[in-house]
Amino acid sequence: MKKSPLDHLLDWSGRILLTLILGFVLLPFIVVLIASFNDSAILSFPPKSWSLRWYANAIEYRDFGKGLVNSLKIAAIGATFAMIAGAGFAYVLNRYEFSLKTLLNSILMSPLIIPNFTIGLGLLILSTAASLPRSIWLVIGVHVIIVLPFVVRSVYVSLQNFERRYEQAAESLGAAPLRVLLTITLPLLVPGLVSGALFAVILSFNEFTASLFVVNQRTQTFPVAMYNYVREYADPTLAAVSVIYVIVVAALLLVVHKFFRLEKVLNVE
Amino acid sequence: MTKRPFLGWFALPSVLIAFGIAASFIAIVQYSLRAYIPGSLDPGGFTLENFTTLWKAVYGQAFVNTVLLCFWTAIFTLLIGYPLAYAMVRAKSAKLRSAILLISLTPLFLGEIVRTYSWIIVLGNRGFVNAALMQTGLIDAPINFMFTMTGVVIALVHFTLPIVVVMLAAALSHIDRNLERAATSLGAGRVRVFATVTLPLSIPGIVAATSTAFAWTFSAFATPQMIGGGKVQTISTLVYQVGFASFNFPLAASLSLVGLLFTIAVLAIFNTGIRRLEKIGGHSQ
Amino acid sequence: ETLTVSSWGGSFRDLIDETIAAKFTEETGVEVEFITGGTIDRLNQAKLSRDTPESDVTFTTSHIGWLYTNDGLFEELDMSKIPNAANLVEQAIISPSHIGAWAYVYTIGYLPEAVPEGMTFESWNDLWSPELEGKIAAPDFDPSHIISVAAKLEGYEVEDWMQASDKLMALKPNFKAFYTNDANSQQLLSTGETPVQVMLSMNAYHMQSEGLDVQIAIPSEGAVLGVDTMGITAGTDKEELAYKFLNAALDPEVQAKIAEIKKGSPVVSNAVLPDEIASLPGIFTTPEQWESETLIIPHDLRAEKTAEWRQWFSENMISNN
Amino acid sequence: MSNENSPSVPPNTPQHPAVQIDGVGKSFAGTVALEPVWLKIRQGEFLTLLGPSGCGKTTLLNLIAGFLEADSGELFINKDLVTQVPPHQREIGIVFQNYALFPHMTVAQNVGYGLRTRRVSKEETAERVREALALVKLEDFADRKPNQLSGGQQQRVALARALVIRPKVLLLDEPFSALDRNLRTAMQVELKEIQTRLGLTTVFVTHDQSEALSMSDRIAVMSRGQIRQIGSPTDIYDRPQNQFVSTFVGDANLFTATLVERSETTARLTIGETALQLEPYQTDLPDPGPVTLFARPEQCRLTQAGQPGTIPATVALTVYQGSYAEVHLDCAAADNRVMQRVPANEAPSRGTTVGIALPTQGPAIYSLNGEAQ
Amino acid sequence: MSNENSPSVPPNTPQHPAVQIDGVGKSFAGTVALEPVWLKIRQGEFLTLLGPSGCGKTTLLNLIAGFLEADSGELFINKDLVTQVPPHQREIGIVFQNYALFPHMTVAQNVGYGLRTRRVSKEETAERVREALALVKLEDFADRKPNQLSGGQQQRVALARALVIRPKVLLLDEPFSALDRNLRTAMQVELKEIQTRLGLTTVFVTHDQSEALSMSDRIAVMSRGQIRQIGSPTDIYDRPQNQFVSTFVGDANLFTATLVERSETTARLTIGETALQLEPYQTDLPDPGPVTLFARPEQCRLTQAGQPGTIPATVALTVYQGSYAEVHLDCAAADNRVMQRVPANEAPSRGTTVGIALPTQGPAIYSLNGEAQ
Ligand SMILES: Nc1ncnc2c1ncn2[C@@H]1O[C@H](COP(=O)(O)OP(=O)(O)OP(=O)(O)O)[C@@H](O)[C@H]1O
Ligand SMILES: Nc1ncnc2c1ncn2[C@@H]1O[C@H](COP(=O)(O)OP(=O)(O)OP(=O)(O)O)[C@@H](O)[C@H]1O
Ligand SMILES: [Mg+2]
Ligand SMILES: [Mg+2]
Repeated sequence: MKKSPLDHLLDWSGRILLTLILGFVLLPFIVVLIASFNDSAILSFPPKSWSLRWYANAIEYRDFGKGLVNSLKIAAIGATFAMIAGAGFAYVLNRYEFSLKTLLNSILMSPLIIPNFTIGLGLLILSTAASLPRSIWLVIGVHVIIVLPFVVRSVYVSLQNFERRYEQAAESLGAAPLRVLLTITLPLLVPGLVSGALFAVILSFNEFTASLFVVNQRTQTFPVAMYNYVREYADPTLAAVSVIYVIVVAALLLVVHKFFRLEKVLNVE
Repeated sequence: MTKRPFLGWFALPSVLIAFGIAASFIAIVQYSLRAYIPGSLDPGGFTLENFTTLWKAVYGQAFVNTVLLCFWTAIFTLLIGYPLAYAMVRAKSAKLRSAILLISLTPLFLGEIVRTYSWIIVLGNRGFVNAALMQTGLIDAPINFMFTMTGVVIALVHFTLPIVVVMLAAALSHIDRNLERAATSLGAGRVRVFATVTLPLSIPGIVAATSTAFAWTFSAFATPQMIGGGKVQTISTLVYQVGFASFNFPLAASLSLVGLLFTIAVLAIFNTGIRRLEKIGGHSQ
Repeated sequence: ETLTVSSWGGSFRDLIDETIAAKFTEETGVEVEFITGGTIDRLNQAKLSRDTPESDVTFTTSHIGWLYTNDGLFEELDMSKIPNAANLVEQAIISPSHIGAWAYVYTIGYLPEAVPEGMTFESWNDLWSPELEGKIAAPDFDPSHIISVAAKLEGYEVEDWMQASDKLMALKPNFKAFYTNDANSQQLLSTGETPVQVMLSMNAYHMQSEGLDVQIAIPSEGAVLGVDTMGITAGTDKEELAYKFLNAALDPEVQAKIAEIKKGSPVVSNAVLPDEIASLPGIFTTPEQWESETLIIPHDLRAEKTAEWRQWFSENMISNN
Repeated sequence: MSNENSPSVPPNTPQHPAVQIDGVGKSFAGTVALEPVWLKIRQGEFLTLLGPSGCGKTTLLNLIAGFLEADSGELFINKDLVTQVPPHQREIGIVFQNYALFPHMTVAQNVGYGLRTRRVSKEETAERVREALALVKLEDFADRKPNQLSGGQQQRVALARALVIRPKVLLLDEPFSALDRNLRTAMQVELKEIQTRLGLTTVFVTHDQSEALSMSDRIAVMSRGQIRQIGSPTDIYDRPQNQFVSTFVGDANLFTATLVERSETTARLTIGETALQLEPYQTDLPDPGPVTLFARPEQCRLTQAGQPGTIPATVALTVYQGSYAEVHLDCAAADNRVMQRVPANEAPSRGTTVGIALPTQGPAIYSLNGEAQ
Repeated sequence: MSNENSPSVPPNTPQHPAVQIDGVGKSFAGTVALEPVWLKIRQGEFLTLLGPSGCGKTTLLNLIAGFLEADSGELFINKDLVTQVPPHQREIGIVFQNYALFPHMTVAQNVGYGLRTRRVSKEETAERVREALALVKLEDFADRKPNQLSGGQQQRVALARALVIRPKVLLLDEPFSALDRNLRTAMQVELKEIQTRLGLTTVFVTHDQSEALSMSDRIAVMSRGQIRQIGSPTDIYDRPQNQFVSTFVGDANLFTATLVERSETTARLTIGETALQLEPYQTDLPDPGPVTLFARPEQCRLTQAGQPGTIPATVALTVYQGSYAEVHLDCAAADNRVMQRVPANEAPSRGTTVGIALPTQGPAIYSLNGEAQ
């Protein structure tokens, strides 16, 4: 189509704007990539000499290793709990009317607007008041509370799009409710469950603010370990960690994209 | 007929969690009404003193800072996020669409620390931006981003951008393309189509995205803490400081409580205002 | 079997690990495990877990050590079980329950090329120079240094610091930031964000070793002395090992190594330092140096006043209104 | 497919009704979806529920299946009271409009599902699945997933899945409405053949009158939650009992008339200027006075204008339909336009005045406005 | 609605084509959606694009509207080359299947939108909006929002919105497919009346043959991205040029035959044992050999079995359709079942053997398998 000068102007300014915005999004990661190879602990652009020493340091630093293990443990257990509770609640929410449903729903969804630091502080006070130790279970509890709304949301959305006829067909074929649940409902909800689990794991793995309130030295999560590192050392080790982190997350998303198509998972098409 | 199979079993775990949430909330309310005994972790008797303490300038300033941060962050995130979402939904090539999606999404899953740290390196006095500007001779003294509102807002915009983009893209992608085509066939050019059709129909998405951006910014801790460096105090940094530097949990609790009520109030005002706006603007089906 | 040591994280933990703990493990075969955290955080943590202590040995600052002591969180020390303590300098014997592990100063560190030509900080008064507007940083966690300096410059005792509050307020325009931890301090310096800092000498040396051209000035009024101390956690069931650990810390060779790595001052008089280390500002090897180059705030006073100072400081100096 | 006179009931069928519905009704949140209904469905009968959207067809079907709980009334399947029996114990087969094949199972697994729930042995399951697939001519598709099948094939799998459990009643909810015209006709024929062969009691829901007329033993015409008429296809088409049925099934020409006199079998009436004597099929004629006269287009004839005994009309437009043309006529005596079909090349041109000759036997007379819809 | 012989062209219309399509084609990512097409649409003509789903109808419409960019070819509207002109300058009106009314504007704002973009004065806009709404009989709905209107009303607003800008061409993409049968018929009549009155050049997309036959001046039958035949409704129905068109539009009886001899106008052929002499409408007959013979059901007749010159067949089933019955016949000489319509009460019963009498004039002869679909 022939374009008017205005169209050309729009096209070009659109392209430039898009490039600038994408640049803004990517800039920190590019800069961090460069910084991570800087041989000196002191920042300078462009770096005067290059080395991999910060990568070595990142891998050797004990707190990162421990934090990583903790975070993986917490994310795995927390996401499992959140999936069980969240999927069950989404089902109940979608299928039944019962008293206090609205109240229960607003309480469980409230972490979406309650700031994470408030949640962390609340549970810290609660556990102190109950003289419970600051164990890993406390951290897991906080994470479950925080990721639960996301799980409920994704499962609920797929339940809403779920074709009740499948269940009715199964019932008419003689399947009792539990059998319907296990052979029809659950298998068909897999995409929703996967996206719920993905959110739960990733959000839990990244959760920082609330965790900061409830962890101690032993239960330190990976993000808290990174935060402490920045507070204690002024060197680019964290840049190296960040680079590794970005690469892993991007790779993970690419894999998910390959199998599930992110556009679909996020409902943006 | 079993009318509600599984109700009990499926609801049980979430009921327990709801009890946990409610209990911690009650704990906060309770603590906010207790006196602080210096050097002790157990709170004293009931008092309203914590709330009067909050009238002090430091805390007031933190509230003002937080609101300003939320406000500017929301505005800039929208301004930057809308074009990005639009491009993500409307780009002609599927590859470009996927690329934009992936680029916008990756930061969402990086967490606060990695992103904030990265911005420190970008914005510092010897950071990338200043180094680049000085080397090209555009400036001769570094621009201060660190420990300023500007710096915190830049990092926070980057922090909230992905979620806003995803929400806006969801809204935009659900606008019927035929509506835009109809407008075009009626003689409207691209700008007009956007202003009279696309934009009004994406208002619900804008609303949802803005409230989410607000809640996220309000909740952000690492970014104002690390980039604000104590110069830009927000409610979240104060709560941590009051709680963990002086272990004044009652004051931290009352600060949290007021902050929470404040968030709810803002979101409520926002939603009613928007509902009115929607009534004027209509909604997409 | 392991001995649990509570200390700061980061380079201090590394320091303890490489020097004291290494020596201790070599002598006893017992491994050392750390729990780390900020000074105050660990104090509160210790209070919380008073009945079931999480650590056996605790490192803390001299004045916060007083809080541990007063709260009964430290065992009273039996000096006979620490033979090396015989050589402790007098400034490092803080209380019956906690003793110094190394010393340092808070003084002025600056980047020569980023301050007005020829400025050398002969006196703390130079910090007030209008040319330094928006160039200075100080710790936000401990305002005692600048408060005591202001009192001294105005001719008051530290107790009467309020008399010097105008002097303090006059410095406000020169502050750019308040750093929240050592790494923060190093960052602020290395990025040139604040070319002049009231800072820990050790940090400045660390930056030097990373190639930053930072100068350490010892003003004529003296640098503010700090002693990092250690004590044995009350209620520990590894008391014997804890004493062995304290003794290892005061071993002259260990002390020399600490000085070498961290450029801190040894707290025993029999440590032998190479000349180039011994001559560094902020490292004291002779009684005269301990006397003339330091500005000492009484530890107990400091412990008592810390909360008050902090609150005044954050409400009047840090907050930007 | 259907012969009005011989619904194909296999010889040895018990003579109690296959389904008996006694006053079953249902409301949703205050709005009545189904008024209480009484209905007996015979063994082996093909009964169609026909009616416009929202009239309660699916609701009635769901009540039979047990997916909904009735507000009132009782339901029997083969003499057994099932009102309280959950759906999975009712032994019914169901086929839905959108097939509802389990997308995560192969064709064979779909068809075998109902047998596995019944703990039928592996060998027997395999055997019966094979038979059922043979019945719907899909033997070769056993290992495909549903999304690898065309719409018609999916519909057949759904049918096989419902049939394999040898249900007491087969329920179908608009099973063919998603298929295109040709496939739809083919599937109608196929279903009817299988149903006849197996002698299956079947309840079929549709809003397509042609489908209902061509397949059913009996049709229940519904509107607004009520059954308005129930009878064989010819009953419904030739002898609608009320104006709703007359217009919903087939095309209806309705004239405003005045009933002058009535006897047992004949009626005298005037339409505009025209006086007529007719033999309606009804046994109970309304009282003399203003009435509506109903006749099918194929019962009427177009004549020259002004012929005695015809009703004058003007051609408003003609609509070409390929095999014939529709002539739409403006007629002072008719509520709506009157429509007649003529061979495509005989269509009179617009504006021509013509006469409409009504049949002397077979039309119906309804009391005026006795019918809302 | 349509008269084959007189497409209603207002008197003072220029005689160049309203739309001229010269070899316009379009592929998506390698798959051809539309093969290059040549087509001239006359001034004031109602042209329908008819074809099965996915045949490229919408693609062609979008190319005319300018929403898609052609891979090849050129497009003229009123003599002007518009291939490079963006859609908002082409002065076309569009009505979509799902109406595409702006949900955030009132009816009046929707209709006035195209005038505001043209900077028509406030007063004139108000006046023309009123007129347009009067045209579609919705004067009283000006202040409603679209979601307060029924489907038919929404469709009318969409029409008014497209008409008010006095477009050079009106494009409609399956505008009525979401409406129910009665409303659909009413809207068809209404659209046709307005179109004729305004003399609007109209391109109408549908896959409903009855709609196409009844409304169009000309129909372009499409399949797989190609136009298979273009002509008046009677051309298409009575004289399909190929087997695809014959079966897609109307019912077709197809017989396997052998062409023995052909002259300019007559053909001699055998169907099974029966020898026939016919006058097909085609001008170019295929070569002698195996062929397919096509005739419409209404051209054929059922006779007693064994009548000379008829093709023997057996009644497979009869389908009751109310006003008539369909008789489906198994016939050795036919590819599929042959279908004939008879009055409902004259349907022969299943298994009866009958004869099929073919018309001596009017059928078509296609070369065997010359057609895929
Ligand atoms: N779950 C429900 N909640 C509320 N109203 C309902 C529900 N199901 C059906 N209805 C209402 O009951 C009435 C009858 O619905 P039903 O589904 O039986 O109609 P239908 O005849 O099957 O229509 P269609 O041909 O559109 O499928 C409708 O007015 C419908 O809106
Ligand atoms: N944007 C597109 N990208 C890829 N393929 C497309 C696109 N649009 C259409 N097609 C393909 O082009 C072919 C023609 O599509 P088109 O929409 O023109 O069909 P249609 O005749 O309008 O069908 P329908 O009756 O279903 O609307 C189809 O095979 C379709 O899948
Ligand atoms: Mg229904
Ligand atoms: Mg289409």
